[in-house]
Amino acid sequence: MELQTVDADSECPECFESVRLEAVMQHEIVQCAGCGIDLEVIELDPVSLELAPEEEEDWGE
Amino acid sequence: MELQTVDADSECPECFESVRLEAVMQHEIVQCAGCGIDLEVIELDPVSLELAPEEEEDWGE
Amino acid sequence: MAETSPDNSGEQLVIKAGGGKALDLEAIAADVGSLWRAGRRVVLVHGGAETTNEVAEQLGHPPQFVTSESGYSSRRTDRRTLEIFEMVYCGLLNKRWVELLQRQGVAAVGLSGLDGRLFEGRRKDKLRIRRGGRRMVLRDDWTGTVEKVNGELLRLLLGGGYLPVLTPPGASFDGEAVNVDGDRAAAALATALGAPTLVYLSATPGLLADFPDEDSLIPRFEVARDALSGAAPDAGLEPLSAAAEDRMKKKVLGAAEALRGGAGRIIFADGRAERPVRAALDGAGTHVVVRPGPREEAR
Amino acid sequence: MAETSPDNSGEQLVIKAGGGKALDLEAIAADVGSLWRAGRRVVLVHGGAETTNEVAEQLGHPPQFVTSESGYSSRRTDRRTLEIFEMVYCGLLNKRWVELLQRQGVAAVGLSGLDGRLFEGRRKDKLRIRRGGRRMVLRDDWTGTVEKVNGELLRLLLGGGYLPVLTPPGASFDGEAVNVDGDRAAAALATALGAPTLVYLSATPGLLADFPDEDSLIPRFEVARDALSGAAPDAGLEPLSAAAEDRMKKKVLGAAEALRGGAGRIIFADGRAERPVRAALDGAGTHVVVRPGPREEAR
Repeated sequence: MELQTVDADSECPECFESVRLEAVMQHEIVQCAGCGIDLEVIELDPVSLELAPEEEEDWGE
Repeated sequence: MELQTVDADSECPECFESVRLEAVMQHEIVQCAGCGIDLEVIELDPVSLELAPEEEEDWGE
Repeated sequence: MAETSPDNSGEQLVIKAGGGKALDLEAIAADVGSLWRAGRRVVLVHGGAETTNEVAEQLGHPPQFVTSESGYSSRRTDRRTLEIFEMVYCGLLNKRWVELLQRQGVAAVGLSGLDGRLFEGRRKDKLRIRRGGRRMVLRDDWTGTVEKVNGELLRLLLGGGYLPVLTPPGASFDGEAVNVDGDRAAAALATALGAPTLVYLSATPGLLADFPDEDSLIPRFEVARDALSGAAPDAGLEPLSAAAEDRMKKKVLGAAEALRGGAGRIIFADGRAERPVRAALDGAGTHVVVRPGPREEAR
Repeated sequence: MAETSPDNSGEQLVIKAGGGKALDLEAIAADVGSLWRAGRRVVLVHGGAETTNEVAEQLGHPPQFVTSESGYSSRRTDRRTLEIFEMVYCGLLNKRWVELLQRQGVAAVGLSGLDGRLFEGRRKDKLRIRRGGRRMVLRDDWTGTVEKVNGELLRLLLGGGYLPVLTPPGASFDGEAVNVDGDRAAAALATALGAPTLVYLSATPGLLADFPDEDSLIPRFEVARDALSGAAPDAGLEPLSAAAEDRMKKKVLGAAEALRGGAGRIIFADGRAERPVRAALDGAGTHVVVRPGPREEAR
């Protein structure tokens, strides 16, 4: 089952600049062109964006 | 796979009377007609008999 | 309710939670957690037969049950079955219980009877069984009895403020893992710890005079201490084991053993109830108690 | 052989045995047994990745591996995977180790990091990963760090004469079971116990300068204590982690952590060898030691 992707325009929750999303998946991390912060695509329909969680030093298991 | 059974004559290891075995399986318990003791069919080909292990009070798991 | 339990929080309590999937583990863990936080020292023993059957099927090694010559049904435990048994009892379920208790703030420590030889006994590598009208000797079996309990390790953990969560298998005297009966292990445990109360939780209100009619609950059964010392394994509790259906029979044998070992009260209670342990301590279920005989000093 | 180990039997020894099926568990258990009988206090940590992959396949939930943004590969641990992980690590393998040791007469006690919160840390329920050229946030993950070790429970068991046999998972601060890295847990354990020596056994002679050429074994690597306190997780051991291939990288990070925590000697040795632990203590494998700096009092 090919994961759903979406093209959409949204708004950066940090700097409120508009954000152009192309073929993004749910939970994908995108960077805001305006302020450069990492955003997470929480929902696809309608598209919603939130600050992506911090990158943690992660050794993996 | 149907388990193999055998007819044979053997000898009781306890009282040395002959023991008639009919359609017995490996590890089957048979009783010696002579002394009444429980015997185990250890091997089928050739047939070999030994005293059957004691019956243990067994609650099962 | 026959009696309300004094909050003798110092007293040791052994709980055996059956393996049935009908039991609400979360509710039992919450109840045990509140008893533990109130200072009650508890040891929990759990089962896992039903889940083991499912996983054995999924792994292509379906469970086989054999009937022993004396009529008891038991799981055919070849080495592969023993390993699946360990994966479910010691891996999946033991850590599920420990996790549920830890999330209640309880310092739970999960161990099998093999660890530190908590449950130790004789391996019965040969079983006499009935199969299709034949009497057979079954070899390469990994089942065993529980003849010794490592009370010292349990007291070490209890003294350290931990709640031991125990599960089969046990250990043979040679240190091999062996499938042991959890109900019987719980009885031996109660004896080793001198626990006055042993609670069996399962998916039924208690011992039923007329199984499966749940209204035929036997609320109380008193037995004279010396009636317990008869030869039969269920000496003194014959009416109860007569009424009990298969799996419950083993719990009645466990009860007889625990009472012989000095326990004063065995409760068969409903593991599906709200706060099942509290309810049992407050009188719910079947209470099997020793009638203090003339020689009996106050327990 | 660089040095022969004084038979400092009083000293605490932590052994991490890798999960590879190439390891001869029986030989390692026999070796550990002889050390234990000679009075050496030992804690064993074991893995189980390879077997977990096989059982996950058989149960129709094949393992998925994700690459974290910083490039480390790790097991996607959804709840179902965590339960299969527990069945293999805590059920099958932990009890296999305990059984092998018990049959050697060793008083082994098997525990996971969840039990008594032996390994406790933060659950990382969100992971940033790379998948097919995309950066993604992975939710509902049950992995965690090891930030605290319950040294008190370990000392209780060691004092009681038991040999703890430990395995992931660990516990989150909320008491949830979390998949933790066994190599890193072993390092935290060595630090908590103040163990001077940590031995990593795996299916390779030790750290290889030119992987996979087994003749390129690095016999010894000395590091100055203050070089260890750099910012990078492998501070002081950069040449080793550069040479180490994937799984070994984590062991080098573990070594750096253990050395920072006060261990004096980390040995990467061949778990397939005859008496692998003795051989390692007698100089076999790669010995990573702290060069006593000017301020360094005698360890």
